[in-house]
Amino acid sequence: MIRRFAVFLLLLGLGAIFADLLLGYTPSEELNLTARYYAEHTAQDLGAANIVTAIVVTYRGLDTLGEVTVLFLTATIIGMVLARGRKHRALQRQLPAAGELLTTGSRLLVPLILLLGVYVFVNGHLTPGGGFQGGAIVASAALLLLLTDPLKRFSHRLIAVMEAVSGLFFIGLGVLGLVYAGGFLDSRVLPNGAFGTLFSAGVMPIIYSFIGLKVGAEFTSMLTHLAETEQS
Amino acid sequence: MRIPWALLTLFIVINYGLLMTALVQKIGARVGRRHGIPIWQNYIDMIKNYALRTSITHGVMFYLGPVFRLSGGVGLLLFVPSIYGSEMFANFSFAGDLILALYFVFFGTLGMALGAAESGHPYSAIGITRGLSQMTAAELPFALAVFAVALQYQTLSVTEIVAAQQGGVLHWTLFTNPLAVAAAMMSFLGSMMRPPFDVVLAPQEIPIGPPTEYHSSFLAMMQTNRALFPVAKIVVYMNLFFGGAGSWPEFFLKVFLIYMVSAFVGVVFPRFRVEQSIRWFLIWAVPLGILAVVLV
Amino acid sequence: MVSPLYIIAVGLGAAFLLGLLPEKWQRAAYGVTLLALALMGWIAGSWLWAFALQGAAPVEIFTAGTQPPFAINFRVGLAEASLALLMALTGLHAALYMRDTLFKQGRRAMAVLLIFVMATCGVIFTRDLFNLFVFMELVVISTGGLVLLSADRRALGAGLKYLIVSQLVSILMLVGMVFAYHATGTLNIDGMAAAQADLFKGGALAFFLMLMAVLAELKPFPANGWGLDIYESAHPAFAALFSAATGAATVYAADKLLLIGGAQWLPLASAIGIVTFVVANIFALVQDNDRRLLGYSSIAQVGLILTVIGQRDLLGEQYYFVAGGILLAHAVAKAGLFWLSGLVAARGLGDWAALRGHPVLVFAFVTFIALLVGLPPFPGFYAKWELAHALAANGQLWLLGLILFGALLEAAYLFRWFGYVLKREQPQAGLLLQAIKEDVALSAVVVAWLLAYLWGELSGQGNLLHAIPLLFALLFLPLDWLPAKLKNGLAIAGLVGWFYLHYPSYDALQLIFAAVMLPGGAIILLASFQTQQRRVGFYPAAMLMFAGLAMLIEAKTSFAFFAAWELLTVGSYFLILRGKHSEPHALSYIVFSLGGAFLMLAGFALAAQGVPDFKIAALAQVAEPFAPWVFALLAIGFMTKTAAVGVHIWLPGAHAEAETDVSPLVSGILLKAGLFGLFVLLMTMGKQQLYGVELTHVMLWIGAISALIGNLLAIFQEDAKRLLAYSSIGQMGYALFGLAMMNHLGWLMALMFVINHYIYKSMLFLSVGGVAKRTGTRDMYRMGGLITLMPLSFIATLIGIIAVSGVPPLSGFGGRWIFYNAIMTAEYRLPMVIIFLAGPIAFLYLFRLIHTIFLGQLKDELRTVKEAPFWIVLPQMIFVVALLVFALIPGMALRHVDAYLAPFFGGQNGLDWAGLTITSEFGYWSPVSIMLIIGVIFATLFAWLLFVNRRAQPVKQFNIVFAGERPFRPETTHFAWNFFAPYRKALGFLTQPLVTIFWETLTELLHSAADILRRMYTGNGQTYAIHLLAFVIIVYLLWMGGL
Amino acid sequence: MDWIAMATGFILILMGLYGALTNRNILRIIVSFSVANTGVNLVLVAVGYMRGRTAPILDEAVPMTDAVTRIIDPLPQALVLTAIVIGLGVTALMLTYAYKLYEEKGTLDISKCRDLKW
Repeated sequence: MIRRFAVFLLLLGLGAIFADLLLGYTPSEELNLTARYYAEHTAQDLGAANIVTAIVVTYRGLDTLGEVTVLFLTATIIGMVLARGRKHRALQRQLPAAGELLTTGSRLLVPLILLLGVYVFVNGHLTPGGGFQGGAIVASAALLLLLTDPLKRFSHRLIAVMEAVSGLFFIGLGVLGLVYAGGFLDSRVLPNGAFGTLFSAGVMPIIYSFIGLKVGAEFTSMLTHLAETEQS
Repeated sequence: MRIPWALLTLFIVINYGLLMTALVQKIGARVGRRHGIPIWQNYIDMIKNYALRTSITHGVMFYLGPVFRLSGGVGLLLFVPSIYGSEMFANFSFAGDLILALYFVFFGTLGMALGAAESGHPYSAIGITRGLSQMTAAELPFALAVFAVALQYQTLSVTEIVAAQQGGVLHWTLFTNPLAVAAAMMSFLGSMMRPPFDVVLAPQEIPIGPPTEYHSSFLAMMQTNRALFPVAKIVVYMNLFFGGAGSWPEFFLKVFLIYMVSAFVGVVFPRFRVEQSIRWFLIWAVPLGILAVVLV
Repeated sequence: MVSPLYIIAVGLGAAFLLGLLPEKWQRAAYGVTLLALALMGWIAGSWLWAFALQGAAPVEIFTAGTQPPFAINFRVGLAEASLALLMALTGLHAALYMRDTLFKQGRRAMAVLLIFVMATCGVIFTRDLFNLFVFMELVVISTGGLVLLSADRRALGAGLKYLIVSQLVSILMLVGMVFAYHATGTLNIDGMAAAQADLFKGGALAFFLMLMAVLAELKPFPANGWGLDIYESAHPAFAALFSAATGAATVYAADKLLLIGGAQWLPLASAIGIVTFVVANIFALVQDNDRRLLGYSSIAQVGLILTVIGQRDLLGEQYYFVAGGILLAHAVAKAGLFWLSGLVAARGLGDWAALRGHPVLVFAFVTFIALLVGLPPFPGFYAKWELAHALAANGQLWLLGLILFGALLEAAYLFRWFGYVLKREQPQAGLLLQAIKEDVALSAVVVAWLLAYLWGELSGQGNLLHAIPLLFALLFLPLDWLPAKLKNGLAIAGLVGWFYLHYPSYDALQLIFAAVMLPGGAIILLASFQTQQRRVGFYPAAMLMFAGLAMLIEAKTSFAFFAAWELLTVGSYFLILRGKHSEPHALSYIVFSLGGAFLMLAGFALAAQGVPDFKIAALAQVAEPFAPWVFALLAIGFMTKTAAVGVHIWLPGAHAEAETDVSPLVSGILLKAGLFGLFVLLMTMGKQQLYGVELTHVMLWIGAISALIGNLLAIFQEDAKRLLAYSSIGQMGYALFGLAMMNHLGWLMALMFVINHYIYKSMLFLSVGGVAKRTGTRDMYRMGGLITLMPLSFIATLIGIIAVSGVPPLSGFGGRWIFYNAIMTAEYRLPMVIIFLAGPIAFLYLFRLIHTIFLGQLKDELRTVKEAPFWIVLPQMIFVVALLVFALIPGMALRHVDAYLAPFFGGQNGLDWAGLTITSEFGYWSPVSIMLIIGVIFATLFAWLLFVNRRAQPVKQFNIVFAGERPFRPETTHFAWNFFAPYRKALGFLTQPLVTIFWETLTELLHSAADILRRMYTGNGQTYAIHLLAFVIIVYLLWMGGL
Repeated sequence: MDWIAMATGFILILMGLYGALTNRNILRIIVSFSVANTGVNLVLVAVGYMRGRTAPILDEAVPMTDAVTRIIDPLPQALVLTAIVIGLGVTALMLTYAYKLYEEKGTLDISKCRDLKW
């Protein structure tokens, strides 16, 4: 009780800070320095239609690298922790069979989902969406499969290789930028190409695709590892 | 050249001491309605003891104890001028000033204590602890008084202090600085081994304290000292507070009178235990001394 | 040169690559990991080389081929490069240290480790706020993973608590950041710093939230429970990483953030830092788990660095020197200690006693502790010095005081721990030795000494590691395998040689002290020849002390003086600690001494007022209002060393429990260092009034009371060495008194005491030590009657006590005589009363000393005792001769000093040394004739006695008049126990241990307060999160309310 | 009307934190934190939002030339993307911890895992 009250008081204080921020906030009328730069230069410098993607992949590519690393790290740790001391006992309880509908539905949907995912991250530099979104969609396919058969096993090896390879390519492309273009993760290793077409914006689509693959792989490995806790 | 004179002084003082102590004994006895000892008793004792041919020793320090003791007495006597203004009886006062005399008092005490201690007799040790404990408190007012006097006359040389007191009784420290003298006389009582401060030798309680184990010529030597030392000490007092002595008769008179002070007190008061005497000195004598020092 | 970006790239690439390797290829994976870490280290190192030695300018690294603030950029300069190197190296060592664990956990664990190191480097390099956030999150998550490597299952809980807190942190961070972005239109740190104005128009709160988020990662009080749990439960190697790497990186992040905030936010950082520093140290006092203790200490250190960051403006170009010094010292020491903790099997502090078997490990432990506490010659020492001066010069006295207080606490518990290591009984558990782990730990030692040298070079003060005496002392470390006798010879040669080479350059005063300290020390060291075997650890300690003394005498600047002071303090501490039961006493010694030293530091800093190398002589020019305070601080510092009453309680135990030949060293010689300091102080600063109080008058009283209390307590001791120790307090009281009289003869008397006390106290300690060695006890009442069995020791003691008591004809009288002449011209008379009382009391304990040991009744069990060993007796005999010579011709030593002192008093009332008689304006004194006369009288009477009782025959022990009985039990007749009972009745009330009670209560209060307060760390993750929230809100109310 | 999104975000944060600091069950705590994170993300995008403008994607509707006047601030959107992923990572990690703790102690009550303290 005392704890709740204390928490309440403290949050009241935090709320006061937030309220202060809220009241002090005035929406800016036009773009500030940074945003203006992006708006003006993205297109001709990087040739990406989706400015956000340009920022994510190139301008703030380092963040994205870190972000991908976060996923990789989490997946690794989860793998490490859950792999440790796992007892491979047979399952005690009998899982209820997944319904007919779910099974068939998943068979039908999984390919489509995968297709959608790939489309989303390949076109990340043109349309809304990108590597993370696409990767998430891809992973959702895996999730669907797990829902239908909780005991389904994915090849850890395959996943591991996939995340490793795509990660290495990401870094490799970044270093290429350092060597052949303006700096680490500079997308202008390849020519910008025709604005708005699929093969444009330098290596941006490629990087984003690898991100997509990697994210998909990470999510899948997390899902499977967490799913495998079911059986122990 | 000084040495013969010094020896003469020594001779005079020892004989005077022997007679005077005996006389005071006798007076004390008479006060107590007793007949008392013959005046020459001390001589008899001494000769007898020196003549004793059987004697035992407990070791080196035991042997040296009396020597220390007597050297202390003799030294004290010879380091202060006995007769003011006479070159002959200035003794060895050139060697050091008042401070030398003050600290040389302890020479005998310490040596005696060491000797007595080696005898291994518990009474000796007990007597010594009592003696030393009482001394620390008794010496304090005296030291203060000396400091006061030294400040008063701005010198530490005994001769100069005496010189400063010449020209009439009223120039004596006794009158120019009564507080100091009062403090000093109190401490004088404490150092004369007479009641109420004689618990160190304390007949009945512990048979004769530190000297318990001493006998024959050892004892004789200490008796010599007992005759010599009080006089030597009184000489210091006389020089510091009572204008010194210009001639032997004056010397004899003053010494006798000063000695009588302790004798009077002695016959009147009962004996203090050590802690009592310590408190007594700290409470009554020391404040006087402090006043003397501050007011000078 | 390779772009620093490759540090990131290599780390990540290797981590991803590990994914490709098959599970089985553990070795290959491990190899890749080590290779990657080494590569990162090499890149960082090459840049460091470039910046440090080739003076390259800091480089900006752009990404995405776009200028900041539109793309993320790195900056690498000296600081970044060195920190990155630190990260990579600790990472590498961690990998080596954790080899077995990593093999068990597989490549995943290695990948996490790599990413951790990479992320910390990223935190250091990046100049983009959001990027900073990303890297910090990476550090958080990888921490979450590495915590689980611990064998300790409780780590799980710790990790969860950490994650919960970090969630809160990231929320604060993000909200703050986006608003800051909105206010400034940029995420670039330098951009924001430039746009400070509009940041604080709209976004002061935003910045506040970000700052809180970053500071929270620094584990400020009270929001740091989670950190402690991690320290306690994590794998030691990771704890090392967490303390060294994470700590350093986050500190640097905070530094960047404060760059945005600018000057007005610095005080906040200082405030939070100092509170954390002090509180964490207080809490650490009551820790008994080693790793948690180290955790508290880490938190404290980081708090200290935060405080320094807050003072960057007033540190100016010293900023990186100071902050870096503290930071690196902390990192290396903590890493080393955590690595050591991996070698110790059990977790209690006492269990570290297992190290005792391995001198090298003990040395490592000492190095780390010295590094942490900031003792010379380590970087922390230089940093502390500069920091104190900067603070004092700018009036930040409260801050300075708090820092010193905290540092003292830290020193206290660290040295207590060291005491356990050397003194507690070896536990069953013992050590888990493993070559690789040892090597890792020892490599930290090497780095520590390298840093020591480096900082010495960088400091403007001259490198302590170039000081010959110190090097000579350190030389004994590698030589410690030699037999003791050989080392002893070398040591003596060193002392005498150094004195011989240097005495021409000394003035009279220095000469006296140097003669007492160096050749004097050599004489005492003769006694050490009787020790057998190797005596490991004795000589480095002893020579460290002598090195300090030698440097102290020659010190010209306040820095040199202070450095020497700390050296001799530490050396003597190690010496004292060697005694069998000296653990608690050595502790109180070091705590008091360091406390005093810190006061001195404050005093010097206050005096210098920012002047670079402040000459000791310049103390004379210190002006109001500082002068009296400087005087007071320094005086108290020195009086702590001379054990003046009030700060004396360390002395008896320390001197009594020390080894036989150490007691004279620390008593006869070490105490003089304090007197030397007081001399220097009084000569330069003279009299000072504080609030109208004459400070020298106060010292006069302190000296008098010390003399009284010291002597009084001495007479009631049953333990011979304690008796002597207390008498030292009294003697130093006299000396202090003489100095404080501020007149010519007073100072002369003080010098007389320097010489006398050295001679007779060393002599007495040696002879008593010899007796104790033979009889196997220090209780005097167990001895008795030893005069015939140990005649030489007896003679030494006899001469000694006659000298101490000041009875003519020996040299003690000279001291008294000068004293009386001195007080004739003293301004104050009342203190004399106390001195007069103290004087005769000395007789009591002196007589007791000689009586109860050598006289009285011999005990049955001691009848076969032999004379003390030759090497212990020899120096005593030398001292006897010295004493007699000095008694005869004191002028030999004193007249020069007399002349030297004259100018300080306009040549007034000096002494006249013409001929054999020494004359003052009040009296005269002729040592030779006194000696002669007394000699003659004594001899004559002795001859007479010999003549009159030729036939005196010695008798057996019990042949005494004892109520007609012959006692056969010496115990019953040896009157020794409670010797001065009547005196206790009369004046016992003066011996109430008020001071002891005071200090004990103080420490007790600190401990119980810590024990109660630390219970706020309930171990509940939620509570910790609430602490964090509370921390934010409280700071908000206090700071933003005030802003 | 723009501030509604932001206010909602803040409220979500406070709600989330309240839940996280008062619930004892670790799973609930995790869920509460993800609520708070959502709130944070909402605040992030809300700051980027500008009335009457459109998404920062250049196409027929938004020609390069007048992009400056037509699109909203793209940066916060990029940030939010990262923030989401990081939040997800931490959440996953905490779930793992929860699982192991449950395996270890057989309870999910956070006040039960207090074997490290003081």
